[in-house]
Amino acid sequence: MMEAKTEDTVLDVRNLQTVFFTNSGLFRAVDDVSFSVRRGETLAIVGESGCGKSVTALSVMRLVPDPPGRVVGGSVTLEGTDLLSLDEAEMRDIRGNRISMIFQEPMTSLNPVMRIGDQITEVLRLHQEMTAKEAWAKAVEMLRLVRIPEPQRRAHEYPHQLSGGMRQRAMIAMALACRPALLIADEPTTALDVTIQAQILALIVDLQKTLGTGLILITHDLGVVAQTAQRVIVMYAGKKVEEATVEDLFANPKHPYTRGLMASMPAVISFGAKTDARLNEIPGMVPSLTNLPPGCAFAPRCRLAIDRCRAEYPPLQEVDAHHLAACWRATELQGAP
Amino acid sequence: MTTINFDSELRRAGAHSTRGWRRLTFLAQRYLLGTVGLVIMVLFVWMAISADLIARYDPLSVDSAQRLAAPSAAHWMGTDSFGRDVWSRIVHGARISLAVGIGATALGSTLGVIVGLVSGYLSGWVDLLFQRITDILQALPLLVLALVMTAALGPSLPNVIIAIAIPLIPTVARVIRANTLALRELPFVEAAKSIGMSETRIALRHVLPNTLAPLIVLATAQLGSTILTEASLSFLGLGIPEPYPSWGRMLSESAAEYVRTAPWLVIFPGVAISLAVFGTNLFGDALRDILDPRQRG
Amino acid sequence: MNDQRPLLEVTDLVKHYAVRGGILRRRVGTVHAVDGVSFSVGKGETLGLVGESGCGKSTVARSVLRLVEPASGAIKLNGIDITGLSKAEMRPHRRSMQIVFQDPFASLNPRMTAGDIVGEPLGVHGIATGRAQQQRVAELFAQVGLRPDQMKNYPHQFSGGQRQRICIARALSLGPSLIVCDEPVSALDVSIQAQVINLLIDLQRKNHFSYLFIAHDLAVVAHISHRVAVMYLGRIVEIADKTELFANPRHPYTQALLASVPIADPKAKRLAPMVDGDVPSPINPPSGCAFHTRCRYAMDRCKVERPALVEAGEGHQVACWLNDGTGRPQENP
Amino acid sequence: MRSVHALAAAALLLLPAYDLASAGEPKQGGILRVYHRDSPGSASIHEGATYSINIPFMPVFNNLVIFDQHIAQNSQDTIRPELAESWAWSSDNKKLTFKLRQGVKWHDGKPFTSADVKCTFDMLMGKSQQKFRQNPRKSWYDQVSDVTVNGDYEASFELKRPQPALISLLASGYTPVYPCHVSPAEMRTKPIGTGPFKFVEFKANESIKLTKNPDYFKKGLPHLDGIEFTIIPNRSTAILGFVSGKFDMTFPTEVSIPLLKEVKSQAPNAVCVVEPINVSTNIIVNSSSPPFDNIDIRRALALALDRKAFVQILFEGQADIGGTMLPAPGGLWAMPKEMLESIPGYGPDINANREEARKLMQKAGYGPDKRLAVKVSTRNIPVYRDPAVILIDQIKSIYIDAELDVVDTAQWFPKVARKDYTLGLNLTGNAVDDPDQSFYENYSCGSERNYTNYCNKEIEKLFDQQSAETDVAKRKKLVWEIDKKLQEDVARPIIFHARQGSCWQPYVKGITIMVNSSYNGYRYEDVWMDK
Amino acid sequence: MFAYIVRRLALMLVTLFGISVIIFVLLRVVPGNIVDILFDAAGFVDPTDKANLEKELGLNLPIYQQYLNWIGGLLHGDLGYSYVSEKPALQEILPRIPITARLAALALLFSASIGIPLGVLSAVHQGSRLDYTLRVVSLSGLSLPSFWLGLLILMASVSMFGSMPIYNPNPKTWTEAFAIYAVPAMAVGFRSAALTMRITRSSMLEILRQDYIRTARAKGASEASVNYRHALKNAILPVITVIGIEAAFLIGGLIVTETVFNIPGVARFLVEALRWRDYPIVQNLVMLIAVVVVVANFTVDMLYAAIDPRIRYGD
Repeated sequence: MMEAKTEDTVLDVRNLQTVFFTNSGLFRAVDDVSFSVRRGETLAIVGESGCGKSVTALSVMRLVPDPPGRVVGGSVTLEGTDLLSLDEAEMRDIRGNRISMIFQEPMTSLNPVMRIGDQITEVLRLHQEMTAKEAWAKAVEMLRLVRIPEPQRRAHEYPHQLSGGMRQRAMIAMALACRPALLIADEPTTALDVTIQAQILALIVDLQKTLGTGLILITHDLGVVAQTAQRVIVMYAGKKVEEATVEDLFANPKHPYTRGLMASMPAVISFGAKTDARLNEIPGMVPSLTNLPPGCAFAPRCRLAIDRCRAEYPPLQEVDAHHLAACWRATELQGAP
Repeated sequence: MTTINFDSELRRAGAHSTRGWRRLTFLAQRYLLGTVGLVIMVLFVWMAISADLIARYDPLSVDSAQRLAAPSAAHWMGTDSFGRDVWSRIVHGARISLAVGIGATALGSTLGVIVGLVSGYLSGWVDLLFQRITDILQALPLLVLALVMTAALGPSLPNVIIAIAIPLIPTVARVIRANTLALRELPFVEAAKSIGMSETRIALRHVLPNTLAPLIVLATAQLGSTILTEASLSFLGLGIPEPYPSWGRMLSESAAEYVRTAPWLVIFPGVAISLAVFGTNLFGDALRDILDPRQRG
Repeated sequence: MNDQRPLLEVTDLVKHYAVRGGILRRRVGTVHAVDGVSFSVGKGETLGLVGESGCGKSTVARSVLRLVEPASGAIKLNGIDITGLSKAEMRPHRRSMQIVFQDPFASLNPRMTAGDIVGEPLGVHGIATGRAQQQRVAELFAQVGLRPDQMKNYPHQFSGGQRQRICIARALSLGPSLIVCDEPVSALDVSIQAQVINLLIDLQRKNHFSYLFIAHDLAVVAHISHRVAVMYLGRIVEIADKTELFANPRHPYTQALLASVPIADPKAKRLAPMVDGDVPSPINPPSGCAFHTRCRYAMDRCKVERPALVEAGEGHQVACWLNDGTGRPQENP
Repeated sequence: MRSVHALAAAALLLLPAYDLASAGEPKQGGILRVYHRDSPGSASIHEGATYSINIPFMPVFNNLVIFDQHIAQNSQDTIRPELAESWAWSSDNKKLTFKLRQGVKWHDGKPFTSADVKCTFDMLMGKSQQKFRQNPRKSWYDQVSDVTVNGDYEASFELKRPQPALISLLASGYTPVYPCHVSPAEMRTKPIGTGPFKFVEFKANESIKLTKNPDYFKKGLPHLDGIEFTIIPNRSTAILGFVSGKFDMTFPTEVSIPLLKEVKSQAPNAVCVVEPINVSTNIIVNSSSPPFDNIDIRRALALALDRKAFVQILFEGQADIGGTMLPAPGGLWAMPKEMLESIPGYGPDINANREEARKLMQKAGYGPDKRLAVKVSTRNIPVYRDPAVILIDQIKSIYIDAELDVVDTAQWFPKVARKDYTLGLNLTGNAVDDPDQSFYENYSCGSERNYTNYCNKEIEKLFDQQSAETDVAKRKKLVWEIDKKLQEDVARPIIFHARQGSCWQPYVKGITIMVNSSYNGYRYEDVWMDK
Repeated sequence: MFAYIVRRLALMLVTLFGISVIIFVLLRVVPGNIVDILFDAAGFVDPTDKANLEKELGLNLPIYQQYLNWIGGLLHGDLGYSYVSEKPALQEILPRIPITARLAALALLFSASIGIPLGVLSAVHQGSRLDYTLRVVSLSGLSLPSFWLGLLILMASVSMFGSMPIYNPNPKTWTEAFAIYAVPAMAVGFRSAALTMRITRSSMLEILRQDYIRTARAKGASEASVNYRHALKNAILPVITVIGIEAAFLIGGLIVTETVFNIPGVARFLVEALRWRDYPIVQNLVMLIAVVVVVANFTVDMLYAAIDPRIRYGD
């Protein structure tokens, strides 16, 4: 949001710029992205693959692989501390402690040769003065908290002995063990079946409420956004193109891309929908980040594009109260798509 | 935040050179060691091909007046106890080493591909049988098997090639088999099946070409080890017989007598072996980096 | 829906995989991948097959194409049982059925050009070679929305959506009457997904072939299908006309599945999961109704007796003991 | 020669004669450490034909008679009694009688008697129940009809015809007396002798250990506590070991000229000698099939040889050129230089010789444009291979393109026996510098070692004539004539007679390297170490 | 697990049986036999003596009979008699095993203790100058013929210390024991160390790209903890395979090394026996080597199971 930081602000990201140096050229993965997250709030970052949403999260964590990636501009302020100015040791004290992250692939994100209990214990002992025994007890406690049945036994098991849903629960337990101020969940349910997805999302939202953690939820699924987030950022080709409360966004999307995304999603409950009706597709492809057009990156796919769109990048403007969009024609767009 | 020179970073990443000559020079810089290896390999191949031009003397010609001459303008690497020019022998030795290296690798790889492809593709008892055979061949160290085989076949160039090639089969077969098994499950192979393509054609058209990259990587790695094995066999007196100037033989026996009085007889053939193998290894390493995406850094 | 004889009839399809172990690698367990599945697909119809991972939907797809050999059951294509046919006998029937896979990256041989990939079936079946083949491939490219000049490109030069178009062109090349789509859009981005779905719909309208459309995404299945079958642990638990199924799901699993789909509407917040726990292992599936371990309505009978798929309304079949085997009418969420 | 040759010098010989270098009171004790060039196939001297067996095992045994261990040139005059106290020829020169020493005990404590002598020679003649696995020198006793005993301490050899050379054969290191009560198989693994040292152990490829025999019949001997042979096949490793002081002595007559240089530079104090080993390097020519059935081509081959070049390359000049018999000064039977140089191919003008050879080749239909392609077969051992390489290079000059055909040891003799070769490069060792041995073995019709199947009845007669000749001067004349004829027939062109070096540390005393045999001088009973 | 082990053991027996047949047949194909070689010393072959000798050694029997005799004996622990030394083959082979085993163990120890840490170092500093240097060194380790390296070491040893290690079964001092065993072990172990290093490096690089490494970093684990606690334990698996295979393949390297350093071990014995066509020794040595290889592979698989909880063989 554009307004000044409040007491409640956990994370404030300003003009973040992350680039990748690749052999096919400069890759502006995150280009001038700003947002903030308040205590207990859920911010969803939504977009298609390659739009820079995951890199944004990794930039906040300062885990962008270098080479080829590098954060080249902006600031990331967590609870008043500028993370980008910390040295590596100081940053380590923050990671897993004040910010935690869970990833898309619960299958590969846990160390296969360490027991679940040990992996949770590790984070506790890294950040809190605890004996091994206390940490273990706490780990079991966390497993119980994420509703893993028989936590005592499960703590002694290895990741491969757990189902995908259970592993993601274990990841959550690990991420929340130190009661972080901010949790970043990067596509936490994409790899899971729909019934399990519902369980995990419910768990995350539930725990977030209980613990008052700020949450950044990164997803490509607008359904997930609608069900979990309070505020939403839509990203396209490394840039933030729209930001609004979830209600505003779904009721009144202001960016053609957001509208296109919503329109192209098939809906489950299409009672009256004509069988084999065509979807409203967005034509063309997601552009390569190395060869962005000079103006709005979405212009080549946009039905509403005018000459100005192709020539000049539209700035983010507040088109409604607390509703930002980067489109020359945002004000012309009204209502649900 | 420190300032970042985008241009130099990009140049390091190779962004300015995507095709043509610039791409080539970029790759040469990026895989500097591999390029060095390639240059060494090319040099040795060139040496082998144009040995008759490069060699300044007949490698077999004996000269009693020029025995054990130290390296000089006339004899760059000195002469051996027969007065034969070491440089000429090393140049001609490249032929032997490369003939054995390439011959054995090619033979072993071909047989290994056949075994691996058939084994991976047919499964069932053929696979079981082939797997047992590769088990058996793999249960003996390369040199041991090659030793027994050369002893059985007798020392000669073709026999040495065969003796070194046979122990290579299982490694290649394993890689190809594993690849084939993995490829068999891939949708494009299933798609080929679903259009009613025959199994043989699928194996040759869809499976085989996709095993080429790991095969090339493996073959380059094996090239070095076959050269070394030939040298070891010759050193033990079981490799290529005299008077062919095999590097391993040059090092063994008679040369060993001159370890101190004529060290060039020990140093140059050893350097030749090491350099040739080093070159293939460097090149193979870079090739693996390029062709095997799992290893990409 | 068609009243004609169905194009594809699958009856009691069973596919088990042996789990081997012990000293002599004897069978120590069985993966009940597909455990008695029956359905039919009419001409020009799209049957959606939906279920969570491991429910056996892909095995059904592969069995229909005889990419895996079913253990038992019959697969009739245009009334001819193809299960017992030899490879040679099977060949002419292959022209009638084609498949599009999930992974657009692994579906194309990376060492062949797009044109060769699409043209290959024509060559194999001796339909067209040389220039004629080129010509035909160019037409197919145009049909799926690719430029003919892209024929000489290699798969890695295409984006995911374009690759899937190549796959579709390949499937189209033989003029099939049935195309099995195994999760064709689940690897694609939302905006691209819509393009591919639209393409599939357009092609069907033009060519009148049938789809067996397999997906885990209810929304996609709901959109493209005429009828939908829901699978759970190797069995179909419910099958019905699309509108009927979504309006009036009878099986608790179908209900749970529907309830779990996040709706892109913030006003419809409903994150209460309908089912707990994970899908059990298909190696030793639960006795009776396989869903009883997660079903909130499970009764004693469910644990011991397997409910059969019975008619519970017009064209609506369900396998549940509730309400005398007709399942439970959906309660309002 | 005297008809009766008697020598009774037992008491005298109890005091060993030393050369000047080893003068001084011998010190007792110490283990002599020697490296061995390879692992001998067995420990049984009678079953071997290589000094790899003689050197480590000669100290275990005694002969009836032995060449004086401190006179470098073996001849009939240097033969000394050992287990025999004396010997005598009968007047018709057809019976040789030995009086045996009494009180000699085998290492296992059993007494030595004439039965042991009879057993040994009966076995060598293939007459006894027990057989050697192999009996390479059976032909030495072709003229012996019987060995008889007279009581426990007298044994006689009955001959078919006079053969004065027999006593030389009996004095070779190859002719120890074996115990009757020990089987040949045991002798191969755990030899029992009467000699100055007892066998301790033989670990193949590792070591051979001998220890002092305290009950040796020569009182006060041996001086050494034992001898230890460490087997090191790699010559440079072995030499490095010697120069770094790990060994007291090299393997005798095994140090090549280049390695000798290294020893001199690394261990300047070491005592080194280079002596002929009475091994000739020669070409076996298959004259039974083309192209070498043509005497012209054979002659051309002989004329093409540049023997000096061989000697220069392989021995830095330190080897001898001659005919069949070992050249002087080491050898006793070599023909004079002028006579040698009159043989085709031995002349000093190599170019002229080769010119003549080319003419002969052209006569046979070959020339620069029609070259003769042949194979030179030889064994896969450097001493065989190296001269073959030079040979191939040399005959290029007479339009012969030869390719080396390296034959595995196991296949060499079967191949040669099959006549499956054109040219072969071969080594012929002579245990005793005596014409009987070399002529009969290598040139007589039907001899197993006559690989070329050279058979000339006229020469055969001369063989017998010289063999029975008791007058040394007359015998020499005959021998020269035979030798020259053999060379002119290109029966088996001799290229050179090798020399090899032996080195020992300066504190090792009492070693004498023989100059006309490398098989006879290793009793080592009076070797001692001055430290 | 038990079933798996039993199955593996059965397959091992099949492999060993196959080797026994192959080696037996190969040796019979070899032209010329021990008898020819024994006669070689005599300078000629006497056909009757040869026949007698072949009979004595049992070489006149049909091949299958010879094979059955050998295998029958083997199963009773009777390895037959060496043709050359006429001693029981067991008695010839047994004392040489510890020598080679000691060398191999030292070489492995050397290669693991050098190769693994350097491999980790190289991977962690990927792309750095250190990485480059280590890669070049390790590649040269794979390129130098071990016999040449041995020769160079001996040359250097003599010119520097005026002495060189000569094998002595009972080394008197620690330095002598070191010279006798450690120097050749290093000469042969250089290659294995290089190989271990390379495998460790590439394995580490691959593991460092895994998601759980990112997880570990996201937890705030230090680089050391990430590299050693998280990555190395996963990366070590392929390294174990390589060391396992290398343990067996060291025998190949030891053949030349034992020759150069004149060590009377099993490996050199094989070459000598082969030269002598001493079938009982060659056969049994090859079987011994095969057993070592097969057991090494088996051990590696068991170690895998011990280290990687995902692997539970069998059911």
